[in-house]
Amino acid sequence: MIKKVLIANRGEIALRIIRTCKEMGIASVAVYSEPDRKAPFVYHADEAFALNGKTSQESYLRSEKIIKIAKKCKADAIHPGYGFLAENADFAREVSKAGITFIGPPPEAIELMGNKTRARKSMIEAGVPVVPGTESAIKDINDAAGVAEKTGYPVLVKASAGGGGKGMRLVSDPADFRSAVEGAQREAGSAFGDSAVYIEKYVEEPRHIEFQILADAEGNVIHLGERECSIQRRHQKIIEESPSILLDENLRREMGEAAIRAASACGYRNAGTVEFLVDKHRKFYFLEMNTRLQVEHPVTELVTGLDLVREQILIASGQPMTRQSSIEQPWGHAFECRIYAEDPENNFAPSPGRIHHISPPDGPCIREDSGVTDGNEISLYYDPMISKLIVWDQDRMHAIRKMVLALSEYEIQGIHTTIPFLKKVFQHKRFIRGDFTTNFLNEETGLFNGQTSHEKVAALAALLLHQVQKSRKKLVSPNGQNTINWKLIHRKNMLDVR
Amino acid sequence: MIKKVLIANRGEIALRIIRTCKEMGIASVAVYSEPDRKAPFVYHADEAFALNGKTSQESYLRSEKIIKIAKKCKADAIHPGYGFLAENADFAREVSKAGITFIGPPPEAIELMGNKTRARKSMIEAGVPVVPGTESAIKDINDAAGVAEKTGYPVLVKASAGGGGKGMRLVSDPADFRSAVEGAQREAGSAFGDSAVYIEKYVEEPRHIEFQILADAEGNVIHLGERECSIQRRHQKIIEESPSILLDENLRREMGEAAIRAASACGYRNAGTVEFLVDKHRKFYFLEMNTRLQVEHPVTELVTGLDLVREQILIASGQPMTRQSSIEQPWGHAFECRIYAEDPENNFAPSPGRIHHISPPDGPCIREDSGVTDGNEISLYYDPMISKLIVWDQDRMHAIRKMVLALSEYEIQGIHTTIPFLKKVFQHKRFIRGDFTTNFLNEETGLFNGQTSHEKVAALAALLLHQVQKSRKKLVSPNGQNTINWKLIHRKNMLDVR
Amino acid sequence: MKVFTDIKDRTFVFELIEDNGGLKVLQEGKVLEHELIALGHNRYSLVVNGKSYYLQIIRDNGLYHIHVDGEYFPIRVEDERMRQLRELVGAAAGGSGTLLICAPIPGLVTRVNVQEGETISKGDSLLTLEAMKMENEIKAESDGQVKQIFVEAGAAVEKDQKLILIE
Amino acid sequence: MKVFTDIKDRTFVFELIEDNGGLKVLQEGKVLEHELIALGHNRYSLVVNGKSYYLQIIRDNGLYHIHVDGEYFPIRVEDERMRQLRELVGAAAGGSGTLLICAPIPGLVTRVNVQEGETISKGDSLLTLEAMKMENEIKAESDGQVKQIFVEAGAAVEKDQKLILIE
Repeated sequence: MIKKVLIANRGEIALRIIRTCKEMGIASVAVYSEPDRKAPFVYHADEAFALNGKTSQESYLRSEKIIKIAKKCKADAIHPGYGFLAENADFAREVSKAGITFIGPPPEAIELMGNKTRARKSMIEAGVPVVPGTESAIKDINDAAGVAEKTGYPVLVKASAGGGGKGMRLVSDPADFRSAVEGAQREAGSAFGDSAVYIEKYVEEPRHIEFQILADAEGNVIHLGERECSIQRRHQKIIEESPSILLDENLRREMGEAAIRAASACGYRNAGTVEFLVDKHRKFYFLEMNTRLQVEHPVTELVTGLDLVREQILIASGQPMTRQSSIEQPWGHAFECRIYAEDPENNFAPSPGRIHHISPPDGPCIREDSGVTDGNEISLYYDPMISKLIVWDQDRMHAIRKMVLALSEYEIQGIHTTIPFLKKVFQHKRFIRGDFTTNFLNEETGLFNGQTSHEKVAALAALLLHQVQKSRKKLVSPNGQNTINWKLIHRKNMLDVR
Repeated sequence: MIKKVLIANRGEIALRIIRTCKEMGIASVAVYSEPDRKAPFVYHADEAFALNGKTSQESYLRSEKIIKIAKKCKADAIHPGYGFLAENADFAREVSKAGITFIGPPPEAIELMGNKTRARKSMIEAGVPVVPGTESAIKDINDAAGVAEKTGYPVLVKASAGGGGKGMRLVSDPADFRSAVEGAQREAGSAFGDSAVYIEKYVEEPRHIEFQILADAEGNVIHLGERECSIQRRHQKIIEESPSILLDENLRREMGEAAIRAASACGYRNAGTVEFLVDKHRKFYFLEMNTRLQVEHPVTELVTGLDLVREQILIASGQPMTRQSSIEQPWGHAFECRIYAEDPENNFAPSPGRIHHISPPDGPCIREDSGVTDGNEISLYYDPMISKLIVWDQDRMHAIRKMVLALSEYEIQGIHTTIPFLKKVFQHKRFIRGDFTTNFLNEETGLFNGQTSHEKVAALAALLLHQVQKSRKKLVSPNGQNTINWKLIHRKNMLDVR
Repeated sequence: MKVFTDIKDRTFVFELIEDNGGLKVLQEGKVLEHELIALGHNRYSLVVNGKSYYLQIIRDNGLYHIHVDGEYFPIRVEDERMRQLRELVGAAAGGSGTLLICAPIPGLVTRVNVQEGETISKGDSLLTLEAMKMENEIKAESDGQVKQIFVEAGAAVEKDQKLILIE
Repeated sequence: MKVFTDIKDRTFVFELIEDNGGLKVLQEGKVLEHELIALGHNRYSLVVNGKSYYLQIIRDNGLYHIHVDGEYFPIRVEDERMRQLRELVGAAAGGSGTLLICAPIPGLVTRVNVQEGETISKGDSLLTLEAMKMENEIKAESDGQVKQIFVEAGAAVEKDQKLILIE
């Protein structure tokens, strides 16, 4: 069994992993950059070693430094978290070479899934549906028309060298196909100096639905149900849930089996995620496989009762997984919100700064996975995600109401966060109905502003505080707290302000 | 459906109820005493009205004042929480008379269960086992010997007028019965001037196990499994769990059915709890019924997925309960710790004062039901319980480890709390094995003190801080936080303290 | 005395009346019975005609930044005289014609997309700032000409540092 | 310099050596590499030879009250001279013979169980204080005689208020 784990990561996920290590009686080792010295993951770990440097390049991406520390402190395993070195096959190899267990999949699986073309080929061989289309540039327009026919309309004609929508055509009617290809080729040629185009099925009203996989050393592969992550901003997931409102038992079984085939095809071991797009016809297509723990793993934990980090450590230790069969029926419903240090009123500009006061909501079925606390500095060096708010309830409707309440109670002072924005999403009629695609936030730009019933009371509060401050007759009570100068303010009942 | 609920209570339970009201779209009304003006339950409620007065007698026990406020603000229901007026049949009656829904059982059920003798009689009629014995004083010693025989040895001979153990005899062997009764009568006579004694079965190695009941307006009664509450100090529960390690499926079914009979016998409606003692032979005996929500209801919520306050409101509104059948298999395992403002190092003396800083643990499957926040004053006027820490995990062993971690991370500054004591209980071998009775804390007085591995590091920290403070050369960093005067302290790596 | 509170483009007007040493607040002719209590850490409990609210209020840059129930409002408070004064000054300054663009966030200047003397249109990208692994475009808020550029690509800038002067 | 740290009845001894402007700490001859960082709100991060600890430390009444991992330690820190001084004073004061009993907590005096002049034995209940719905007995810590009683039943007392003088 693993005895000491070095966590090659920072923030909430480092703290998350440390907590499971502590519960399992495993020593935890933090490594930290200079700006992170005061972060909770450093002082909650059993041991802590400086990487020095401020940027990721100088610290969390320095594999050789990290492995050196692991050897020095005699860690027998390294957990990479997500991001940084988590999907770096070379790092996984170096770790193993140093005689240390890498808590993750074999490097070969990381490599295979890291290569789009190889992954696509391997999925087709394993019978996992991929988005249909040509894999290479079109040479003959008649062949292309045949491919389009087989793929099924609507299709996308895309510039091979392309990007940003240039040289792209959406074709719904086969009669338009020829002129569309020619137009796309012309546009691609002038934009990129390369007129090659290829064809891909257009996924209509796509939803992002992914399956959590666990695979042990003996080749057992199970899935733990799905997560829906269609609510995205700039292709970044911001809200995730499990189960998905779109899936019924049949589709869940079918997709789950495909996910298991995908994992088996690459010789997977440990926890991983197979991502799919699902279109409006409920057809699903393999998107990619993430060969690590996901940010959104907590929603799966809440509806399965499993601790995925615990399972990762058990698997890496060669121990049996807690359960040997896939999940058929999730327990209730869970949501996760990612809370970013960004200003939603200002086009989501980063909002670094010192957190003067943070007080997450408490109460029934609310979970907060946070990496920060009072006095911490949100620096410019890393990802702006500061915590994840997760709720559970008996069904989707109740879980939505719970999230609205939890967001309402969440207090963070000193920086802007996406909390007000997230609350608007959870109160949106289409979101509540489950009627959305990955384009939801582009379609519903009205979310970014709009008025509420609380404006008037906020205005009154500002007015009252303004009058008190103007009078400059602040009372300081014996206990050192400011109390309002009541002489100035009309009150109905005198209160003993203690 | 109920539209506005006045909560006739304070602290964590008031906040707990407010949260469920908010989730259900029901307006919540707080009433508060003077010392509670700054408490979270006041400012998280939708409306708040002062009761004035400081003591419970002047505030939370003033039923007429509370009903008057409820009428004034047009509340259509009152939730009494636990304690204060929760088991006051007259209050329940006055509320109904005012045309307001009382979120609790009918007054008749409160009255019946509030009277030990009537309750016992009614339980015997309903076929619910009670602790066997004579109900009245012994007149004839031969009759008494017959009763003792029927009851089964060991028996307790107890002074009718007694208390404090005087005039009490434990008899294990029938041969000793006569002399024991005579001895007890003599002692009772001289101690209380009344030599009457009665006989009760001695419950060997008793454990406190209770069943949560829900009953709707149509007479459906279900149980939600058990809670074990054997860990008590001065007859006060301090740790509760669900399920109990003692029960198997058969005993759970048997006791659950008895609990349902008990509730049906008194025409129960809404949420209630039937308490039993279980002896070392796994025989169970009715103790009493609590006709209200219990402090420890969260453990049941976590292993059933139900929100009991939501169920209470649904039932009081005449709506169907979320589930119509009893729980057969709990989901995982849950523990609750009651955190008191008491000093365990000083015989659990109350520790009132200002909470300078409070930071409950976060992370997976940890729930905190708290009534306080930074800056709140723990006053002398009310119960010293300031919050409840609840954890869930897949089984008892993992839940214990999780609670140890959660207690370790819980920060409260400014007052003493029972956290260090609770942590010792959760690390105790007998507790971990589940080998305990209601006498556990009396038997294990060693828990109250004892040394740990952290002493040395605490000593070092005190030393270092002392040297810094002695030098009086504190640096104040530009951001206003104190940093240690590093010149004084030998350091290996220079850090950019930000 | 009339007092104006502006939340972005909306305004709420209150009337304040000295009343027996206290202060009566009216809105649209109705008295607002109120009690504001400081809870420390910039937290306040406000009860208005029995309704209870919990707010976090920070004053910064002449604005009250208020968080209530997970919503956020930046609010300016002005009495009648202040407002008139500001409108006069604003009108006078309106035609002055130079606009100083400062860094809205700290970050790294990755690209400067204009040159001194260049004519620009509203919406043009002036400069790209990188922070937290994200690129942020600083765009022109109106047509004009670039008068001066204070930074170059690669420079680290603080919040509110001068970037570009537009004429 | 030797420094003594007392946790109740246990003592840890450290040796401090001035070292190049810094301070070297030794215990039982071994150097403790350490770094103590203040996190605000009385919270500290301490790293000793790579081991990481998180502590809350409040200084009150000459003691350092330390919370670490849910455990609590009241600690007294003294250097050699201070310790000798205190032991001398303590020995001198030891025989003086009066003991002032103060309220360990604020509360309401519900009963005074002794009278002035009464002879008492160790463990006798002197007075009952009610707080938070609980009765708390104040007991005699040694044999003696009640010299003076400063409160009566029904009185509300503050923490550390004088209750009874024992001779």
